[in-house]
Amino acid sequence: MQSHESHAWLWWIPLLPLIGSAIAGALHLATLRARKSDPQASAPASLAPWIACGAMLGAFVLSVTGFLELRDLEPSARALASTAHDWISIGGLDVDLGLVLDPLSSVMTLVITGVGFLIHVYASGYMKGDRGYGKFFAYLNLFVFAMLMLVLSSSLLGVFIGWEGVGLCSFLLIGFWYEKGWPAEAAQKAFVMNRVGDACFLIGSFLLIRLFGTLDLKTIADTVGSAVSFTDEQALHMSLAALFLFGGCCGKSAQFPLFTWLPDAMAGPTPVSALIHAATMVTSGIYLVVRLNPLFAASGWVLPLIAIVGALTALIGGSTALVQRDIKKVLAYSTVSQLGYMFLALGSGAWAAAVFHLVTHAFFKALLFLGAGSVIHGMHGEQDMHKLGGLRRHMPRTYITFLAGAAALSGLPLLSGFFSKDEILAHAFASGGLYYGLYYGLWAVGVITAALTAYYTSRMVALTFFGEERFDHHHVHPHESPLVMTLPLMVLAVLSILGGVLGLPPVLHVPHLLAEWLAPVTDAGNKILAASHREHHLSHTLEWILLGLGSAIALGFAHTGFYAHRHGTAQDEFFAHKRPTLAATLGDAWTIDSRYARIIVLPLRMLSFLIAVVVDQFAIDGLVNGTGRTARDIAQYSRRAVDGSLASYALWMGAGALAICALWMWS
Amino acid sequence: MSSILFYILALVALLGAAGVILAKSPMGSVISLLGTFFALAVIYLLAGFQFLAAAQILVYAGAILVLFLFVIMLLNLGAMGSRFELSFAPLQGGRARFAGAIAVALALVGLIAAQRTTLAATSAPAADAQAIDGLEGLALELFGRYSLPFQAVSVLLLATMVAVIVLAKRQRAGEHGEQPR
Amino acid sequence: MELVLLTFLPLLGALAVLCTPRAAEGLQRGIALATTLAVAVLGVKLFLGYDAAATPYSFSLPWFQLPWRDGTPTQVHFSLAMDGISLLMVTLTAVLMPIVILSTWGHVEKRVKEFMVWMLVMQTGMLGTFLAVDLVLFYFFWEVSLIPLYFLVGIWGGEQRLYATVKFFLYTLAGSLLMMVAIIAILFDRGTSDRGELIAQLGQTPLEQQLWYFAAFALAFGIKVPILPFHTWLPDAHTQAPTSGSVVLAGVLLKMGTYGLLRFCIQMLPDAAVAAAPWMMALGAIGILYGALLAWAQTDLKRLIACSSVSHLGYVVLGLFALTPAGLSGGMLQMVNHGISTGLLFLLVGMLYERRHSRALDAFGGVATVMPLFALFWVFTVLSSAGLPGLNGFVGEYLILLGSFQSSPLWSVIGLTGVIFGAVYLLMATRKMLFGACTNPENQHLTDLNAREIVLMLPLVVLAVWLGVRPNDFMGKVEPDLAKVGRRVAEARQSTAALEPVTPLTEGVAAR
Amino acid sequence: MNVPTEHLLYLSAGLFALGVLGFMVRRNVIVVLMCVELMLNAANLAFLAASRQHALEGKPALQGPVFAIFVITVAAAEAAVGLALIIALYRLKQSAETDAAAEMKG
Repeated sequence: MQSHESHAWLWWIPLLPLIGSAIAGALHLATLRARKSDPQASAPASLAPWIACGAMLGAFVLSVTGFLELRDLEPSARALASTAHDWISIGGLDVDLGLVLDPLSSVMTLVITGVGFLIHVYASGYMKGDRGYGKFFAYLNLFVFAMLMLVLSSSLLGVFIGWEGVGLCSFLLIGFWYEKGWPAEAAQKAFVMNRVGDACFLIGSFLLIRLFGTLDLKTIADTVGSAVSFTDEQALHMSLAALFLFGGCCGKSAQFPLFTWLPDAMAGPTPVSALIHAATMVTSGIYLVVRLNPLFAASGWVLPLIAIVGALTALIGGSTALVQRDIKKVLAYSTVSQLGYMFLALGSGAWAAAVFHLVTHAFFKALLFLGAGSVIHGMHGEQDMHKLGGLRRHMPRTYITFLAGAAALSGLPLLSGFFSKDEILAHAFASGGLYYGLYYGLWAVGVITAALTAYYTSRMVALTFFGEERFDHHHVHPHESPLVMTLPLMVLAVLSILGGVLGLPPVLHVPHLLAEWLAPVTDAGNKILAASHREHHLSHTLEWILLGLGSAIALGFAHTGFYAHRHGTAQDEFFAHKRPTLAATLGDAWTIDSRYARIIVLPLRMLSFLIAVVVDQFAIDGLVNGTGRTARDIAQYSRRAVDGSLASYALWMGAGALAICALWMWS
Repeated sequence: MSSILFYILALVALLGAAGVILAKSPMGSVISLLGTFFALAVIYLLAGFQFLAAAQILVYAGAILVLFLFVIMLLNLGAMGSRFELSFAPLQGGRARFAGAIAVALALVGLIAAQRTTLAATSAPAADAQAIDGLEGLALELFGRYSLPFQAVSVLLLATMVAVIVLAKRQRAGEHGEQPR
Repeated sequence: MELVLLTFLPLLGALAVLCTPRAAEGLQRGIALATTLAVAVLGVKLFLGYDAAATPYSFSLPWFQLPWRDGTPTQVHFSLAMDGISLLMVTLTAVLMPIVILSTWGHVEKRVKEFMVWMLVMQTGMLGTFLAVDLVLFYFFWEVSLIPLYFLVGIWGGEQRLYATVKFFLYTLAGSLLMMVAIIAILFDRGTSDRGELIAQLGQTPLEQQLWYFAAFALAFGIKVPILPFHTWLPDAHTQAPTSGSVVLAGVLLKMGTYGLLRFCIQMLPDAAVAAAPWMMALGAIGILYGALLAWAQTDLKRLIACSSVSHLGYVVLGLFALTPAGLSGGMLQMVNHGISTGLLFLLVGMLYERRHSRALDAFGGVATVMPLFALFWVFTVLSSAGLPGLNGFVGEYLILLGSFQSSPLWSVIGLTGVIFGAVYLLMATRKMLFGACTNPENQHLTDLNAREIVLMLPLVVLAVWLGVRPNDFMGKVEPDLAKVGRRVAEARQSTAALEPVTPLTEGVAAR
Repeated sequence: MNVPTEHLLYLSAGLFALGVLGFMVRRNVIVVLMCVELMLNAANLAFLAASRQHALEGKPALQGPVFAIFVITVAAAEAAVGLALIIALYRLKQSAETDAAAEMKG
């Protein structure tokens, strides 16, 4: 039922950013010599942003045309496949690299290229004057290429190319200002943690090959979807494969065990944080789970596990953001928390809800990051909220757009965040009965985190834009960012406000646009969930109650948070003074990162030292040199026996004769 | 009757051998060696090896021992009996015991080996009167099958003569003043 | 006939260099470069002209006779042949050598004449080893390639070069002597030393005897690969070797070990290989982890790369002894990949050493600000070596891990952790060296890469990307022969029920 | 004489043992040479004993005496060279002690 003629033009979507990145890189290298002598003389390099933005715009336009073309097709046949190039056909492994644009990937491409384009425009203003101007845009475009490959690939290995590609680009971009030293460490930490996730991803792919013999995502989804029953060995393999793939998602989407790299990733420039660590890369985990939703649905105990991990991460992120002083750290932990929400949605089988929250989150979180960026840009690099304050007068446009984003994030009614977050909570509540009320607990955690979200968002807004100005005036003159930066902010603000229209709750008797659009992809998973009687419906009254509860919490906690911090940092000092230990643990993300360092990294370093010095140098090498030395010692000893006296020679001869006779006797 | 004679002669030979070792001066040991050779010659005779008994007397006793005598006389070692007291003293205790042990062990090995050779019980030897090594048999053997070793031995003797002459010649050069290094 | 030309052309070059006057260094370098380029062109022509279906290139000449049982003499042939398995390695050797010779412009000043002669003789030895069909001839070329490196490291090496080179030489020699014993035993047991016949005949020898041959060959090649306990010579040899010596050592000589494992231990003694597979896979997997942890604790840059070679070749061993089609092809591909990425790493370290005369990691810092081009090439090579998809390392690594997963998931997972540690130590070195502020005054005015150095590395970079994006162009020609080996091993696996793989699931799921 | 061959071999063993003892213990080179002669004689005796045994069993084997002859010639040659060396040694060292010639130290 797939449309048979191939759409080679699909390849242009990822190729445009790749070409853009190549040209920008070439420009940067070309001006290498020039810039060595005079750092500012990077005239040709200033072309780089135009090329990069052009490439992004091209990709966006192509994505939109793809979306429109898909819309014309009737739902069941909505898939534009491109000719598949035969990548690997070695040793019994046949992997061909093709691109498939289906409802899910078209949503993702639209988000990536759309938000990406805005961020590129913003970055051309933000990064002006930086020594690595061309290099920055080369990396950014390379990232978008990798992300598009990840989203559009037809086979799991194609996804993996994108998977590690984005890991590489995040490494390059986090460590962009490597002269400062600590960004390089943050970059290495991010790359290694992603690698841990990727290792799990690989194991998952091996299991899939063993189960299905192929890595083509479509065949896997169809086979599982259409299967009547599985032997228990196959069920075990499927749940293991699902678990390991989820391990990969944890690494990439910063979920509970592997999330500590995201806050450190703030070492990179702000547009990078906006694009990579809010809108696109971190969502690849969710994309993968939704893409293989039949597999996850059919793998029994993995879904609740995902829900638990999601809820736990949400709680950790939310609680840590409360006490952060650095504005970007607040947003980073908020991202971790919102991703936790998405995985909670996936865990309760609400694939469309997760994608919906993904889209809205991309809008308002990108907006918040860019807003924070423009604040930092205005304040010449100052990020500590305790040294900001009262900026609403100096940066009106940034203030208003930031406010819109914050409102969406904290879930104030009628905004996009409200609809997407409450849909997730509704689904979690609906499947509450399963696993003896596990989901009720998760729903409760979700509600608490929603409250925390509202609180820290309003605290951030209050500390940054209200209260007295806590920076010394003669050094720092806050100024509004140029139009090229604030324009994208406005566009994103509009999207954050109107984003909710994509998925209005059923109680309003309006079609849930996104759910219908994604139906062809998520049907198989929902059917399996329904088959194992995990389908769930909410009565209208219950929905109204939930909606009311959600808006009440959002408004209430936003209000208290704002008023507590309206005047300045008094509330923070008070909290730190009254509960120092709690403040400290919360500040350090429940000390998970320091525990990792102590429990995992330190012993491994000692082990490597032990191996390098003790085992390798001393034992094995010692053995090798030892044989050399013993040979020399034997020679030394036997030399002494030859001392020139005939008599002793005679003795040795006699002994020799005797030995020979004895030997002869016994042989 | 002749077997008793054999045992006596065996005893003489052993004593002679012991004498060689224990004699204070080389002269003493030469003489006791002579005794051993004579005892052995007679034993060969009794065993039926007339030619070899003669050879034993002629070559061993006659030639080699005389050579020893010449050397002892030439270097007049005999007179320095007193100096040789020290030399007679066997090597330090430890070594001597070790040497003794080796000698005893070798003797034992010899005995066991002799035991082990499965020789048929010798009934009364019929008549070992006529010689086993009759000349024509011996000559056939020596110049027939063993002609090659025979030639080899002749070469050996030639080499020995050359060696001895060379060693001796160096002596004379020595006398002309420059020390032979 | 081209094979003889290919093998002995370097020798002719060596003779030509010998005839040049001692002082004419330029001429000597020119001749050496010309010869190696000619060999490279011939190698590539043979590679392109190679057609798996047609009979592979071969050349055979009776060499000498050895008395065998009851008078009939065994005939040892001087026979060369290039089939799928040796195709890639011969081409890699041919292509790598001109790059190595070109790199000597920077760092070999004294006694250029001997250096070039030894290099060319070594190339003959290497090519001969990969092409030799006859066991005795294989051993002959094995030694010919070993001796020049002794001089290369011994004369042009670093500070404790004597210790390193003697250790390396004796270590490898000890192993190869044992192999000679095995070759002689086979020769007199089977009456022929031609590999083709032996592959057919050795099946009948009792398993116990096969295991003894396997042990001897595995030890000799294990030392060369190096497999875990026998690796201590590699870090010393690499740190003391001159740059070009290191590149050749890492690029080709280590692969003679793995090639030998594939050719003699697996293809010729399949039953023994099946019996010993679990142990070898264990050594391979632990080797990966061990090498990675070893590299993480190093402070000397070259030593770090040498330890990374131990880890990477652990992959190859893991792949080969998985005895599954994916494992064998992955192992074969990873041999070439390792040659390229580690070759590049050593070239880069060499360039850094020429400028700064120090290999200690902490002597550098913030080099990227001063030498951006170097940083670009370094990060590219690190990624290729760490196995980033899209570059050459990934395809080989994925196939190996997949292949080993099919035969024993435990070792595959342990090998997989090597992927993580692989990134750790390479990135640690990159961070310490490239990133951070350029505080050390000596680093401030390091000159960036010049044209020669970039041209030197371009072919390897192009190969790395080409292997990553289109591996089929290379492996297509190798697949048929590896499939033959795979089938042969599968039969052996059926017959010796000693080790049956995890029963594969019914392909696909109970369809509707 | 109807002496069983073993006894002859015992005698030969005894002589040989004494010869070895003297060879090892005595410090005077000449005596050492004599002990060597003694050992050779012991060997001769053993040869002849064996030859006698074969003759008694009715099939005379003449290898014994032939070997004995060769042993004698070799002994003669050896004695000659030995004594020549002793003379040379004496010229050099004025002593026939075995310990005198110790330059060949390892």
